[in-house]
Amino acid sequence: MRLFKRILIANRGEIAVRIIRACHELGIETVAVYSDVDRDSLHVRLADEAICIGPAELSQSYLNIPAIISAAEITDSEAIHPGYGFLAEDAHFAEACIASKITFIGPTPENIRTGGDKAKARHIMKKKGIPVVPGSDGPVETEEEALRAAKKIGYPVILKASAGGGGKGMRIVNNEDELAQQYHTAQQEALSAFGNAELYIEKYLPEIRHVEVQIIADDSGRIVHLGERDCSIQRRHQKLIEEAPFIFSTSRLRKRLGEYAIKAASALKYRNAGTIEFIVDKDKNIYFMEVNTRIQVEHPVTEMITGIDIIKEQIRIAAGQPISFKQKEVRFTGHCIECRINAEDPERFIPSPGRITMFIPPGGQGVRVDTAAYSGWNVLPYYDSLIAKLVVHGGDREEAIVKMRRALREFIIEGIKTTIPFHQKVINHPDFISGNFNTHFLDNFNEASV
Amino acid sequence: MRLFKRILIANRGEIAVRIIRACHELGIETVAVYSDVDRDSLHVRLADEAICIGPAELSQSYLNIPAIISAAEITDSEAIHPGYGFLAEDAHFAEACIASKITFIGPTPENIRTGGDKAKARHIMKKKGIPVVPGSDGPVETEEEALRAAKKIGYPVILKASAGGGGKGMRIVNNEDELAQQYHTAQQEALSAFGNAELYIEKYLPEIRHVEVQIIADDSGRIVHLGERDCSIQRRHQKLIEEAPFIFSTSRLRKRLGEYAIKAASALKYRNAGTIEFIVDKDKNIYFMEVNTRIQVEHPVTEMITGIDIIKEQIRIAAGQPISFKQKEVRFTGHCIECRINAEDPERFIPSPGRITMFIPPGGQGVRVDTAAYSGWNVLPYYDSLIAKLVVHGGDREEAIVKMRRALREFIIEGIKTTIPFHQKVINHPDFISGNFNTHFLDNFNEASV
Amino acid sequence: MDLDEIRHILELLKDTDITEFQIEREGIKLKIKREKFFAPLEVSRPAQAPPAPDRREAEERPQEEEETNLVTITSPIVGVFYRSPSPDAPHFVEEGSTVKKGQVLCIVEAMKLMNEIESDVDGIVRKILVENGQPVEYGEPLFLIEPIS
Amino acid sequence: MDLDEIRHILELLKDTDITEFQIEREGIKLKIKREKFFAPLEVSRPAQAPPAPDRREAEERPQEEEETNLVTITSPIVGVFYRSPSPDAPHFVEEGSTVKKGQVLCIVEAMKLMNEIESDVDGIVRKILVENGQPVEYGEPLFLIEPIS
Repeated sequence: MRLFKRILIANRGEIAVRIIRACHELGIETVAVYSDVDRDSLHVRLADEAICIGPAELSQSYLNIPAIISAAEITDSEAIHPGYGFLAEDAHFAEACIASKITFIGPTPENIRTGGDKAKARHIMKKKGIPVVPGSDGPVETEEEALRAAKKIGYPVILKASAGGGGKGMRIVNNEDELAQQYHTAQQEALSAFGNAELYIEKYLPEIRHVEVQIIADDSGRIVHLGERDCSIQRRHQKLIEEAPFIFSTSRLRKRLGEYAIKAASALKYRNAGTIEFIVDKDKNIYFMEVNTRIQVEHPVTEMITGIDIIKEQIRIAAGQPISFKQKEVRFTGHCIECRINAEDPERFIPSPGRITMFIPPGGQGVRVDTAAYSGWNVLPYYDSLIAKLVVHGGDREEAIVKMRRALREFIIEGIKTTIPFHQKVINHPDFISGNFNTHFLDNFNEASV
Repeated sequence: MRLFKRILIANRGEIAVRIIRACHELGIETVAVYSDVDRDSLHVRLADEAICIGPAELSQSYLNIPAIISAAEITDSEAIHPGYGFLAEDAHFAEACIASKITFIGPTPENIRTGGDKAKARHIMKKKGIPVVPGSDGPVETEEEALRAAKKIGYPVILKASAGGGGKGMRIVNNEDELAQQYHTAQQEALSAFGNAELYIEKYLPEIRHVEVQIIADDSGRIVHLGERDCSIQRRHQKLIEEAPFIFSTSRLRKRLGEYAIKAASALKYRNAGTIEFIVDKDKNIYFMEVNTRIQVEHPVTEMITGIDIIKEQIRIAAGQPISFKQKEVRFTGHCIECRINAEDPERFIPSPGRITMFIPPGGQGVRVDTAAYSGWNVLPYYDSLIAKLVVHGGDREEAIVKMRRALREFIIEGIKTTIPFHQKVINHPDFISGNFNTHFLDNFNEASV
Repeated sequence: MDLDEIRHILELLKDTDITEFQIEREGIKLKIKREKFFAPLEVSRPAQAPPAPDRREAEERPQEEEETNLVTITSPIVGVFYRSPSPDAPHFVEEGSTVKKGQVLCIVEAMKLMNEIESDVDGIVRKILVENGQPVEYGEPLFLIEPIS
Repeated sequence: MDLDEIRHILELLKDTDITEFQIEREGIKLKIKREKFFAPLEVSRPAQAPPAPDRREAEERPQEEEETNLVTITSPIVGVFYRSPSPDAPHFVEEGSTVKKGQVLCIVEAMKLMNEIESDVDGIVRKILVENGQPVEYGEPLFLIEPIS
């Protein structure tokens, strides 16, 4: 099965540059798309061809399905890679590609739909014997139903918006009184944030790690996993630091994570690359959380410890080729940490767009910087504040931390504020160094460590 | 044995930056030295402290031994790393350090002296049973002596200046008549180039590869080797591309190279890191050529396939610590290629100093860029034209070539001319791709390939 | 001009990107220069990949002529430019045609949909910048029209 | 034209791409230049490692005062600055001392060698910029001397 001659990349920033690199190494031509304010962006420059698809507003450019399909058509692109964010998890877009006879490099529209419907995904996993966090089976329609469900699950429980994400509409409640108090507020918040008041209830697990498993599946139904990533360093449910492997894993835990991930992918008839997210509690219990039907920001962490190029696998699989390696050939070497460097105030995380007057990335052995930034580039206020992923690989976690410390110190970005000082604080924090943290690590971090 | 608190780096450019990285990862403070035109150089910025040691002229700054020792003294530096070039192979400098009770991070003064005296090194190796290129035992004083020696060795032979290097004073002669013709011209050339008319004679081997072995030795006399590098892509004896491993090696050849290298280092009572250079002819015969008593430009090639940080080992050994690994723990993974990017016209190799208006290095998995350049940096006409070492690592040589091709294409350097287009031609040349080349590969390269 | 005044001028210049400042007054001449290491940000396109050169050229052409008060009609969408509603039909307009505001000038086809592009002004079509059947990107100039008022 | 007016002109120029600006009026001549689309590279030192701040400061001080025609004596070598030939001996010079061209001002010790630093001019020592026993780098200002002609 031959590979594509030309691929259109329906994204911008570091992930567009990352995909261009994979294409060029595979001998595939690339077409960049860009909004008219993005003319000087690096992905426009590095691609073989670039098409302006609309003005700055997302809905008229990077989320403009007809414009993107049309750009693919006029450039004779055979396939589209959506990157992450934007249209990556829009089943309509995947379908529009298929309808226009353009290969969508990613999972099937059905995979994307199931991944987006958390209750459905949870239901499927439960049926397959994969543990899920105890909770209501689907939405709780009334306060009475909520109280019944919570009693059955056992307090503390957490109220979540069915349509939600990013922490909005979430409420932790410790007893019946609190539930009665919070139910309507949470409903109201869900309605105003997502246009949908529907809530469901889950057992609240206080000290958890967020651990995800990278999987890859091809058209023949073969599924492999590339081990886990620990993504517990989060701020308001936004991952900021990821690492692999999960240091508190045991060979038994790792085996179970891999088995569950493959079972989950199999149950979903999954195609291409994806991530199965789990919660691991302090007693090493595993609970399925959700499926991410896209390439993830943190995929380089897995690439660095396995030597496998996940984007290249995505492209080959989309072209109908089998996975290029076998499960038993996957080797994990050393330890890898990724820091997401954002154009944000490092104390309050307020975006800091503007002209980067000087950008000198760190280098040397075991340091990988995925970025679209350069000296003189203007960080635009319209888009994501992620400007660089700093990824380091060491023989063990200690060496990776030393390398990250050195690389953060060496990284020169002037003209805007970045989260580099924040990352320096985390990387030097005794709890981070010992690995003794959970998803609440950052809750009071800036206040406590100042 | 504790490491140093503070190290002075008696160099500039990418190697100074490289050494600063190693120091910072070891938790050692760094002192940069610089000439007054080098104030804006990256090594000055990345070091913990920086001392201006003189004006632009080499003799008054980077070759100014009293200024450098004095800078070490006033900054309480416990050790000096000389990098490569400059004072790295100056036995007087190593002695001056020792006399001032500053640790010289490198071989002993005696090692440096022997390395610099090619006839002596050759003599030692012959005694130890390491094959050397057949030749006169020491200098040939008269034309008659030269004719006698050549007859014994067998034509073609090569006349070389005893004090020489860089191809000057070299003459290939095919018979007695040519020898009689060329002897005095070569003498004259040697005299004017090196102030020393002394010549010696060696068998001329036409189709050879230049293969060198990295060795590391500690104070206890333990010696390990880190495998070989193929440095056959040279222009006028200047290496431009290096790779590892040597693709036409066999396990038998590799074993012999390693054994000879360790035997050579042992015979020299070698300390710290060094390189034993060999010639490998088309029949896989090995001949000792010379010893390089310094860290070499191309050391990252070995680091990428072994995962060992050679500069860190140098520092540890200089502090009296043992080598941090055993010979049998050294693992070679994949294939690595390095291209030296120079600020030179890519056709005629004329230096192209000036302001770099835009510098965007390539990135992604398996790409390492060792550089001190950045957007806005002025490449000074006083110093070396090497501005970046682009080093790539792939699962095999084919993957490494693909990665190098992608990385060269992606590398953006504006404002000056660079040798990137030259490297692109080499990397796409059928003979380079097949590995079918020798040290003469570039002799008529630009003309032939245009 | 005294020291205080000079100090104030230096203050003013501090956070600017001005490299030379000169003032002459009352027989006093003040000249201030500085060298900053500057990196131009204007990036040229890579030699190996000039993105769609024909389209770029077309884009730049009208700018030269803006002086002469021509109105540029640009493509509001990515697609393929057609001068007539169907292959056999006559062109909507020719160079020299007089057009009314709102009159259809061409079609840009995107995803099988025919999008009619109308004139923004009453005027005369002075230049048609794109060939029939040629792909166009967002914002790409299609027509130069000389307004009639 | 007063400072306020200059300030306004600078304000006006700020977000433009103008590279040269010149105005002549009522015997006043103002000229401003800058380089286009530039990003200043003037690099600040990393926060965690300010290299030898005392020495840096010393270096910058004399520049402010250059206007007043002081001659700066700089160190020709790296070493340690001494104001007298031995710990017990009196200082070579003090602030206010009158010195002759060629007179020894101080010693800079490098590698156990005492290097005598001489005055370039006849003049009065106005400022001694370095403390006794302090390390100095190449080119570091040591003395400010007001020449006597």
